[in-house]
Amino acid sequence: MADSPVRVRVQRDDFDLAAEVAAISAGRRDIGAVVTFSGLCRDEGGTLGALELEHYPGMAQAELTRICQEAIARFSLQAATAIHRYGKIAPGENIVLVITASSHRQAAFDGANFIMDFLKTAAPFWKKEHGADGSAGGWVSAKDADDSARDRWTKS
Amino acid sequence: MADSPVRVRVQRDDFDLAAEVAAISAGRRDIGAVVTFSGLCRDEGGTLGALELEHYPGMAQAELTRICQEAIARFSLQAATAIHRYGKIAPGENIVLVITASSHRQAAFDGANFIMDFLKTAAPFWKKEHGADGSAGGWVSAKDADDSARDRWTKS
Amino acid sequence: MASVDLVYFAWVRERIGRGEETLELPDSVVTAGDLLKHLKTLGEEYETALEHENVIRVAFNQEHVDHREPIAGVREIALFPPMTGG
Amino acid sequence: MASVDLVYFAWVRERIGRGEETLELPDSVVTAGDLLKHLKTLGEEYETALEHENVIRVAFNQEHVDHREPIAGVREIALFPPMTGG
Repeated sequence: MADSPVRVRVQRDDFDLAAEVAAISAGRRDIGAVVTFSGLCRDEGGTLGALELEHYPGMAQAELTRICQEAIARFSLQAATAIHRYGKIAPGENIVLVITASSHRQAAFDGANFIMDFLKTAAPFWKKEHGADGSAGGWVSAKDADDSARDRWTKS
Repeated sequence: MADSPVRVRVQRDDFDLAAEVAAISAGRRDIGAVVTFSGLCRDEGGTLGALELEHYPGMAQAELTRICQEAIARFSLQAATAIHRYGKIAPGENIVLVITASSHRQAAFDGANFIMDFLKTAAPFWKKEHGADGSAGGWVSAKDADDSARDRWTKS
Repeated sequence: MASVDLVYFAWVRERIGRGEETLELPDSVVTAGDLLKHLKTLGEEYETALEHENVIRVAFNQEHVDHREPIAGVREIALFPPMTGG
Repeated sequence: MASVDLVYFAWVRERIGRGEETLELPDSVVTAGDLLKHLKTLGEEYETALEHENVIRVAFNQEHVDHREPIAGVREIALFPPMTGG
């Protein structure tokens, strides 16, 4: 295929879901399923003012690329996209976008699910919370549940 | 919430992915994850000229609504959308769109996966194939794999 | 004798040769399964369409039902092959 | 003595008080784990940042590594807490 099947970006600005789906599927007639995952910033019942996303430049891009390549190989995907934002993000805004394309629906679902699980546990991003009342917040703690979600992919 | 959490449409025209995602999430700050599934018409290696989608008016809408409502209850989704096209659809075009929104990523993934499995086996739509060479095609046969995919939701 | 609206889809519709019709059902037709057997006595087109009874899906008033479901009170009965949407 | 670029992120960066620095490492520092122990001898800020060694993640040249990984030949070493993106 002409275009690279992996598209990865780490950026401050928001992304355009429709444009990214079009970039994967436009002009192609062999894709049967496209799954997108958008992760958004929640206001945690009104207590959260903003998230601040720190990242490791270079490694963030490299790690997302490795994860997408592994998903493509493992689930025979036709393409995978991962876009992660950094900087200050307000409730209701997008944080992350993952897109997978495949001939078959379950591969597209599993591929996107797999990418998100590894993105959360292996891509070098860290979230700091700022309170809605202006208070300086703390760093978000990693969740054991995220490790468990990742580890299910290595069970047979 | 002001809007109905279930949006279902059965229509001849294409849908607008970005507009449908915006309809679910715009103005809300409690959604953490949005998953979309787009099902597209493949050209089957160049042999398929078009699909013709027949449906049972009324029941198609009712069945999609029942499936979305069940997914919302089962996975605690904040919203679910299902749009299914009918009529003649060319390779590369959209056939179906499912969107789920949730506080948590796995619920959004599972909800969309569940809706697709039941949509394929319970929503009254039928596909007829037309050959790329203009030949009148046959009706697509239901796949055992689709029944198996549906039945995994009733195990355990 | 009860009167009922029948609707057919996909290859069931094509083989029977029409998309809908209204039929008077004899009192001996109690369940969806009875209806399929009755229709097969009405002509070769029904015999061909409904040959493999077990694959024919039935909906009463636009809801899926089992072949054992009683017809009493139903306005609209649909017969169709397994669904292939999505 | 080998010279290496160190980069820190999130609360590791905040507690150490800087985002990057270049250090000369004594020959006794062979693995990533040795490096953590060495850094903790350099001052209270390192002691606080690296108190719970087992939760500190290490990357060599922008790839995750185990604490037992040998440092020889590495240009850039990153230390950071478990990741919380997505």
